[in-house]
Amino acid sequence: MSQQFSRRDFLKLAGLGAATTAVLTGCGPSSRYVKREPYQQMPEYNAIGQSTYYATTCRECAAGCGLILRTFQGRALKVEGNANHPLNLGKTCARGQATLQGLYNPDRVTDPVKRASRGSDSTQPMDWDTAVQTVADALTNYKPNEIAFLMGTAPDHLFDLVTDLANAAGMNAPIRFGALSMFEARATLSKAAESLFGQAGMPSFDLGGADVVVSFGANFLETWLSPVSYTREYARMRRGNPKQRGYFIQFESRMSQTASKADEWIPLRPGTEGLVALALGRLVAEAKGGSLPRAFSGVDPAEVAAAADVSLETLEHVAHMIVSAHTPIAVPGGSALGQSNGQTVAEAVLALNALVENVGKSGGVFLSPLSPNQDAYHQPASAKEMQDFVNQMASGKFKVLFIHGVNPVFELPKSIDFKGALSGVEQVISFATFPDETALEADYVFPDHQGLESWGYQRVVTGTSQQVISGAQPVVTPYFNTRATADVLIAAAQLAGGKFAATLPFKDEVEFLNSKVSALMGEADGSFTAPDPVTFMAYFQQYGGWWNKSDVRVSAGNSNPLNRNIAGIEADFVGSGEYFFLPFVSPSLAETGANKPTLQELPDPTTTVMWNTWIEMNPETAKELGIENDDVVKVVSDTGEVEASVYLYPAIRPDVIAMPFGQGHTAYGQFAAGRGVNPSDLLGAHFNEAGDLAFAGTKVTIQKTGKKRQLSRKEGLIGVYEFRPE
Amino acid sequence: MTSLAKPLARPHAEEHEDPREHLMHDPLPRGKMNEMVMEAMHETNWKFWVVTGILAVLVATCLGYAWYYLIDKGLGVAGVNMPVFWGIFLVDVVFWIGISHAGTFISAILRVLKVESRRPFTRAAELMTTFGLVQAAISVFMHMGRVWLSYWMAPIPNERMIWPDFHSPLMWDFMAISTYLLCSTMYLFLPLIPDMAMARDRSTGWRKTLYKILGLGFRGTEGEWKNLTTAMNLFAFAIIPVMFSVHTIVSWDFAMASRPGWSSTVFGPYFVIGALHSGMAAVAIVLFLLRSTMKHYKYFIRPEHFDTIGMLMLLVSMAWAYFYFNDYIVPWYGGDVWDKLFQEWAEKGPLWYLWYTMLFCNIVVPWSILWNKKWRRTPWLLASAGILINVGMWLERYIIIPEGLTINRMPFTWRLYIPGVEIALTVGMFALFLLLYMLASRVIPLIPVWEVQEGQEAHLLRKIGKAEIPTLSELE
Amino acid sequence: MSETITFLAMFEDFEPASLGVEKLHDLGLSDDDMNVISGIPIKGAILGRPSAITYVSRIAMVGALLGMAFGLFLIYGIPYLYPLLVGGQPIFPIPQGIIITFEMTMLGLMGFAFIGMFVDSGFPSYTPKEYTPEISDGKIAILFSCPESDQKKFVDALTKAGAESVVPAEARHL
Amino acid sequence: MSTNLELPMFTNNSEAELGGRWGMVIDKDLCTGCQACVAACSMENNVPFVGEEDAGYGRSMQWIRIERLWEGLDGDYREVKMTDYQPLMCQQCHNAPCEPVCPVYASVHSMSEDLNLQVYNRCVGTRYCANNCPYQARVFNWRDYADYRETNTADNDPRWSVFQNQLNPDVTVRRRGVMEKCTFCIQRIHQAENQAKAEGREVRDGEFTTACAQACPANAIVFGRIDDPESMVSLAAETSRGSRLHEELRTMPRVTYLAGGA
Amino acid sequence: MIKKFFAWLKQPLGLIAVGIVFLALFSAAVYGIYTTQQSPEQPIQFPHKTHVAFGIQCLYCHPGANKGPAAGLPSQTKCWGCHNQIVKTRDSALLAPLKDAVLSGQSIQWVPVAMVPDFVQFNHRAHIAAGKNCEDCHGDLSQMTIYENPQVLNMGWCINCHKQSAGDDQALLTKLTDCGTCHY
Repeated sequence: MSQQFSRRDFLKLAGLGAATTAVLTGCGPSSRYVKREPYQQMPEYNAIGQSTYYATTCRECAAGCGLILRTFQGRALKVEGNANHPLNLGKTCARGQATLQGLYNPDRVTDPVKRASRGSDSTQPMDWDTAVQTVADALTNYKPNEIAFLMGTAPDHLFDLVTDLANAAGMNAPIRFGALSMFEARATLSKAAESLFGQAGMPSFDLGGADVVVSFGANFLETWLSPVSYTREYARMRRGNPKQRGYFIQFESRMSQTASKADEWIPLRPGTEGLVALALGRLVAEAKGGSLPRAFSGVDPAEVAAAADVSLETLEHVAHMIVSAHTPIAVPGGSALGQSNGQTVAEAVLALNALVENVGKSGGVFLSPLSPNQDAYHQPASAKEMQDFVNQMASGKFKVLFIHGVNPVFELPKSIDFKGALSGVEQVISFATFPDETALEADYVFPDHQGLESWGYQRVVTGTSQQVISGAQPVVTPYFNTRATADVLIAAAQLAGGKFAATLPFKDEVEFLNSKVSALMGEADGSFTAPDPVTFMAYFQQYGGWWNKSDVRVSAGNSNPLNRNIAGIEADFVGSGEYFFLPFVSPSLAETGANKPTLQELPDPTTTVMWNTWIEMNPETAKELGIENDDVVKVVSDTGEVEASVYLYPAIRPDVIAMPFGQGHTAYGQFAAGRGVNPSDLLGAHFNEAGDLAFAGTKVTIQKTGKKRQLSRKEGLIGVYEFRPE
Repeated sequence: MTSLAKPLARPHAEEHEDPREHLMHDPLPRGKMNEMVMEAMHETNWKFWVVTGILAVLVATCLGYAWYYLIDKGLGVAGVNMPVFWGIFLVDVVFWIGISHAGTFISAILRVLKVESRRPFTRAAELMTTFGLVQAAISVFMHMGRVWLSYWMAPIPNERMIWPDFHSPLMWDFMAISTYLLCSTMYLFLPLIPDMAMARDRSTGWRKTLYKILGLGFRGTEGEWKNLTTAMNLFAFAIIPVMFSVHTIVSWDFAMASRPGWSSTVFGPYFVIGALHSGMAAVAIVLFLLRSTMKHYKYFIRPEHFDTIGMLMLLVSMAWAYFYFNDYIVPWYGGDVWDKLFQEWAEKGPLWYLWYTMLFCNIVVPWSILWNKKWRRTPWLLASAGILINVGMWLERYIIIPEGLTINRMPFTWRLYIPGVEIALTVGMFALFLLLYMLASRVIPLIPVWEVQEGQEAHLLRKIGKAEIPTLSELE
Repeated sequence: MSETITFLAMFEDFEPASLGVEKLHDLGLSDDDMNVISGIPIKGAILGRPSAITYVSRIAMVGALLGMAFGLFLIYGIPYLYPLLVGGQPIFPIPQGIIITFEMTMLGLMGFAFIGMFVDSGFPSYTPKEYTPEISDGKIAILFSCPESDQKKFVDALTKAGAESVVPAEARHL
Repeated sequence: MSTNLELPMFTNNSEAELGGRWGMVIDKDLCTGCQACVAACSMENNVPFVGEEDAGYGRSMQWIRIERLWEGLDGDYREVKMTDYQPLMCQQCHNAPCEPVCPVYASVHSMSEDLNLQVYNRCVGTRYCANNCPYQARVFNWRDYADYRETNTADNDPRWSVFQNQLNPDVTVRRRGVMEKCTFCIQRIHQAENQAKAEGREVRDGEFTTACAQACPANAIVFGRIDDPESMVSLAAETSRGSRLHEELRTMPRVTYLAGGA
Repeated sequence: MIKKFFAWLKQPLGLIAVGIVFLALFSAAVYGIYTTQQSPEQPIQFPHKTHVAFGIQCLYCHPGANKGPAAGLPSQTKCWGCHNQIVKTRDSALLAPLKDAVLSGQSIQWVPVAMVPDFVQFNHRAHIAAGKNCEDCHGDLSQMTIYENPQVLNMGWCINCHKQSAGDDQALLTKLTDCGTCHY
C-alpha cells in the first residue's frame, strides 16, 4: 500500500472536506498538499479513473452469497451482489454490505504476534518465518491425535485442506462450529430430515412456490441459514404470482422481524410448538378425511390449545387454511427447535409437510443438494459435541489447538466453559483477523487475511436447489502484514515433512485451489466449461464460482414419516425463574457484526435500538414490576446473570423475556468491547435430543436495579408509543 | 433663569394633583438639566464597576468561549437534533427582535403621535433597539452550521456568479434585519448630535475629543436644526413600517414553512404584537433600572411615564391575547389532525407547565396589575410585571419553535429537545445586552435633554402682549 | 465700505430674542445676514423669521428611488443573471419582490435622509466656528455682522431689546 | 443569453403532471425491514456513523430511515400489529418545499434531471430546508463525523484513518455544518448518462440502479425512468396499491409506496 | 511622555517614519499572498514546450482524457521509452530524477497543478466530446515550460464558458448551468 498521498489522502490531511478545500483553493493552489503518482508499471485492467470489479464470496455468515466488489486504484469501495450467483441473484444483506468495514478497520490484528501470557493484551510481533516454524514444530512435536482443529461453520477450502491433512496424518478431524449454527439448530434439522428423507442433510424450504406458509419460530427473514435467498423466496411468495398473494402464519412467542411480516402472528407458550404442530396435523388429517396417521393420533387439539395458550378456533382456522391451500408448507426453526424436545418438534413439522404431500415438489420441502466434491452431508458440531470437545480439552487430550474463523469463548454458553478448558491445552494457536476473546486466550495469533483479501471457495449448504461452489479471490492487496492460513499450513507442512508434506505437495494456496477446482472440470452441465485447468480457474474467478445449471431436488427417501408415533410432549425448562427466557440472534449484528460500526448503528428492525443490548418485556409485566423504559434490570438464571436496559415491547407474551445475541464482547475491537451484554451467559448446558443447545429452554427471574441507562433508539418514543396520533 | 411664565393649568387635572408633578410642567433651567445629565453620566461608583466586571466575565465565557466551542466542534454540542433543527437560537432571535421593537415603538410611533410623556426615555428605548438587534444578529449567525461562509448570503457580486436566493424568507430576514439595524442606529444617532454638542461643551480630556468627533461640529443654527428635525421626522415616519415589516418577516420564517402548528396566516400581526408586548415590558424594566441607579434620573423619569408605559402594556397584552386566541381557536376547531396534535402536545405533553406559565405570565399578570392606576405608577411593580411578561413571551416562542418542531407529519421521528450549549449562549447574550447598556450609559447621556427642554418650553404660557397664549412651537 | 464685524448677541428667552430680531430688521439687516443659534429647535415664526429651507427630504426621495431600483434588481436581476429553479416557485418571484423592494426602498429613504442631513448641514466640519458654550445651556444667540462704523448703534439697540450681552464673535474651535 | 419565459420553470404551472425522469417504487408488502438498503446507501455515499450517544439523540446520518408504527397498542397483546416497514428517503419532490427556503441556493431543483439537489459546498447550515421537509428526509452533519479521527478518538489516533480507504471518490465527503440527503445516487445517474451519451443512446431502463434498489434482497425497491411508460418502475406504479406520502401538500414526490396486505 | 511622542509624530520626520513602517507591512502582506499563488516545486522541470514541438499529442501522455474523468499521467516506462535512447538522459542533471526513478523502481512524485476542489466532479470526457480541446482550458502548451494554470480554475470561469458554449440551446443551457452537473 504505497504511502504516497493520493487524492483521497488529500482529504485525510485537509480534514475531509468541502469547506477546507474551498478555503484552500481560495487562498492558493491546493495542489501544494497533493501529490499524484503514476504507476511504475501500469497494473493490468487499471485504467485511470475507471473502477475495476472483482467477484468473490461473502464471509460474514455461512450462507456463501456471491459478491462483486468495486475497486478503484487499489481500494475496495463498494459491495454489490453477483447477479449470476444462484444463491443471492445479485442481492446482498446489510452484513454483506458492511463487510468492507471488516477489511478497513483500525482494530485488526496487523502482524503475527506472540502473546506474553494467555489473557494479557501485551503481545510482541513476530515475523512470518518464525510463525510458520512454530506451526511446523506444533505439527511435529506432538503425536497426531493430540492436535485438534476448530473452525468456522462455513465448509470452505481451508476445511477441505485441514480435512485432507488430518486424514493423511491421523490427526483429529476438524470440527466446525458457530453461534449461528447453534441458534439455527442445524443438527436437529439434519436429524429430523433423516426421519423424512431417510438420509441426513440440510432441508430446504421452497417458500416462493408455496401459497400458505405456516412457520414455527423460523426467523428466515433475519439470520436463518441463508437470509438473502429466503427473503427473495418470501418476496416471490407474496408477489411472485400476481393473482395469488401468499399467506403467512407465524407461531412464535415473540413478534420477531419475521413474525412482524406475517399476516397472522400467533403467540404461543414457549415449548408447546411440537404439540401445536401435531394438533394441526390431526385437524388437517381429519379435515382431509382418510385414515388418521399414527404420528398425529396421540394428541388432542383441545388440550393442546389449553397447553399452548392458543384458542382452539385459531388452530382450526390455521388447519382450514392449510387444507384449502394448493401448496402449503410448514417450516420448523429458531426458538421452536431450541427446546429440550427440539427434534420432536422438527419431526412433527416435517411430518405435517409429508401429510400435505409437498415433499420434493415446488413449494415444498426438499433436501439441499450436496456439492460435487462432497460425499455426505457434514454437519457442523452441535453444542453437545462441542461440550465433549471441551471436556477432552480440559482432560488434556489435546496438546495443540488451532482455531480459525470462530470465537467459542464468546459464542459458547459460559456453562460449557471453553476458556477454562483451554488451560488443558499446551499450545493454542489462533488465526483470527480480529483480536477477539478467543485470540486473547491464545498463545500465538497468526492473523489470516480478511475475507476480501483471500483466495478460496465455499460450498453453499442450503438456500438454492442447485449445487453451488462459490469462489473467492482477493479484491485488494492485503492491507496489513497478514498471511493466508492455507499458505501458513502448506508451508508448515513442507517444513514438517513426512506425511504432512506428502498430502500437501503444493507451492501455495492457489496451487491447492487449482487442484480442487479443476477436479470440477469433469462435472456434467456446469455453469461454464473450459478446455484446460488454467482457463477453468480464470472462469471460476471471473464468474465468482461454479454451479450446475440443473435443479437437483433430492426428495423422499423410503422412510414413511407418517406412521412413526411422535411423542407429543411439552418441553421441560431449566431454571427456577418465572419468566421464559428467549435469546434471539440480533438481525443486524449476528455473531461477528459487533466490530463494524455501520452494523452497530443499524437500527434493529423491530425495536430500532442501536449500539447496545436491550431486554424486551411486555408493558403489562413491566407495569406489575414497576419498570419503565430504559430501566436497567438484572436477569438472573441458574448459571449466571446479566444487566441491560428494558425496552417495553408491546408484541411479546407477558411471561416471556427476550434478549438479542450479538453484543457483550470483552475484546474484539473498540466498537464491540464493553458494549452490551451476552445472553449466552445465562444459558445452561441444556440440550435437545439431537444435541443442539436448548437455548430457549431457560426460565429466569427479573430483579430491578434502580439504575437507568438510556437506550439509543432510531424511533422517537413520543410519536410511536406515548403521544401517538390515533 | 427664572421663567416669566406660569405653567399651563391642565383643564381636567384633579384638584389634589400638583401640576408640578408632571415633568413637562416642572421645568428646570437647561443648564441645570445639562449638568444633572452630565453628572449622572460621570458619577460611577464601585458597584457599577463590579457589575460590569461580572457581566464582562459572563460575556467572555458564556458567549465568547461557548461560541468558539460551538464553531470549532460543530452544532453537535448544542442540543438541536432531528426533527428539532432550530432550538433556543431561534427563540433568542425572535425574543431579541421583539425587545428591539419597543425602542422603535417608543421613539417613532409615540413621537409621531406626539405623546408628550415619551420625551425623556426615547433614547433609552432606541438604545435598546440597537443592542437588541445586535443580539438578534449574533444569535442568527450562531445557529448557522458554517458561519464562516455566511457572507454568501450578502447580495454582492462574486466570482462564482451565484447570488443569494430571494425566494427564501431567511433572505428577507437578512435584508430586513440589516435595514432595521442600520436605520435604528442612524435614528439613535440623529437626536444624539445636539446632546453630543452639549456634552462637548461641558467635558474635557478624552471625552471632549470623543464628543467633538460625534458632535460633528453641531452648533444649533437654524439650518442645522431644520435639517435635523426634518430628518428625524422622516425617520420617525419611515421606521414604523420597517419595524412592522421586520417582525412580520421574522414570523414568516415560521409561517412560510408548511409545518403543522407553524403555517398559519395570523403569525404576522401575532408576532408583531408579541414583539411589542415583550418590548414594552422590557422598556418598563429598563426605565425602572435607570430610575433607581442613575443619579438625578428621578427627576426625569417619573411615575407618569410608568403610567403611560403601563397603559400601553395592558393594551398590548390584550391585543396579544386576542391574537393568541385567534391562532389557537382556528386550528383547534377545524384544523387538520397535525395542528390539533401540536396543540395537544403543547398543552398535555410533557412540557405542559411551559404552556400554562406562558398564559399566566402573558395574560394574568398584566391584566391583574395594570388596570389599577396606583399600581401602574409604582416602578418596581411595573418592572416585575415586565420581567414576568418577558419570561412569558420567551416561553411562548419556546413553545412555537422547539415544541412546534417536535410535532411533524412523520410520528416516527418525534423527539424531545434538550438544550445543550445554547443555554450558556443565551445567558451570555443577556449579559452582553446589559454590559453594552451599562457601558453606553457612561458614554452617552441617556436622556435627550434638548427634547425634554423643547417639550417643557412648549408647555409654558407666554405673555405676548396682553394675551397669555401657549407658544406650542411643537404642537401645531 | 469699511470692513464688517460679526457680533454675537445672547438672549435669555424668546421675547427678547424676537425683539432683538425686530431691532436688527429696523437697522436694515435682512434675514439672510443674521443667524439664530439656539439650544432647542425654534420655529422661524416665533422670531419672525422665514423657516430655513432644507434639502433633506429631496435627497431622501432620491435615496428611496435608488433603494427601489436595488430591490428590483435583487428580485428580477439576479434570477435573470443565473436562473436557478426552486421548489416549483416562478423564477421571478412577484410577492417576494414586493417585500424586498419595500425593504430596500425604506433603507434607501432613511439612508439618504441621514446622508442628506450630513451633506446639507455640512457635517462633519471641525473648523473653528462662532459659538459660545452657553448656547447649549438654553440661551438663544443671534449672529449678525454689521459695518464697523455703526457697531455702537447696533449694540445699544440690542442691549435695549434685552440682550444679555452683545460681544464681537471670534471663531473658536468648538 | 435569452431566457425563454414559456418553460415550466417560469410559469409555475404546478398542475404539470408528475413528469420527472427518475422515480422509485417501494413495495411495503415485500419490505422486511432488514436495513440492507440503509447499509448499502451508507457504503455508497460515504455516510459516516455517529456513535451511540448521538445516534440515540436523533443525529444518526443514515439517508434512509425504515419507519414502523404500531396498531392496537391499547388492546390485548395478541391483537398488536406492526404497520408495514416503510423505507423513507428523500422523495425528490417536483415542488420541493425545501428548495425555496434555502437562502443560498444550496437546495435547488435540477431541471435536467428533475431531482432535488443538495449542493454540499454551497450549504451554510441554516437547516430551514430540513424544517420545511414534510417527510423529515434530511440529515445534518452536526459534527465532523466523516473525519473519524477527529470525532471518535481523543488523541487523533492515525490508525483510525484506515476507514477513509473505503470512501467513494465519486461522492463529496461532507464536513460539519452541511445538510445532506438521498440524491437517488446521482453519481450513478451521471455515470450511466455519460456512458449512454458516449455510445450515442438513451439510458436503458434497468441499465443501472441505485445502491438501495441493488441491495434489497426482497426487490421491494424498484428504480427507473418514470417518464418511460414501459419501464419497470412505471409498470409497478400502475397498481391500485400505489400511493404517495402527503400528496395533499402538492409536493408531487417521486417515490410511490405500494401498500401491503391483500 | 505619550504626548511628546504624538507631538513628534506630527512633525514631518515622524510622518516619514510612519510611512516607512506602513510600506514595510504592506509589502510583506503582498509577498505573503504572492507565495500562496505559486504552484510548488515539480520533481522534474518537465518542459511541455519541447515535447509539443516534437509533435507529441496530448493524449499520448495523458490517455485518460477522452475515456474518463481523469486525464491520467504517463507511466515512467512511457517516458523511458524515448529517453533511454537519448544521450542527454545519461548526463544532464535535469533528467537525473527520471533516470534514478526508473532504475530504482520508485515512482516520480508529480504535483498536479490544474486542480479543482474535491466537491467538483470534473469530467474530461464530456468536455472533449463537446469539442473543446486541451488549449481552451490549459492554455497554449507550446509556449509553456513547467505547466501553470493560465487562469484560476474557479466557478465563474467555468460557468461563463458553459453559458457561451450552450448558446441558445435551452436544454443544453439548463444542463450546463445545473448545479447537479458538477456538484454531487
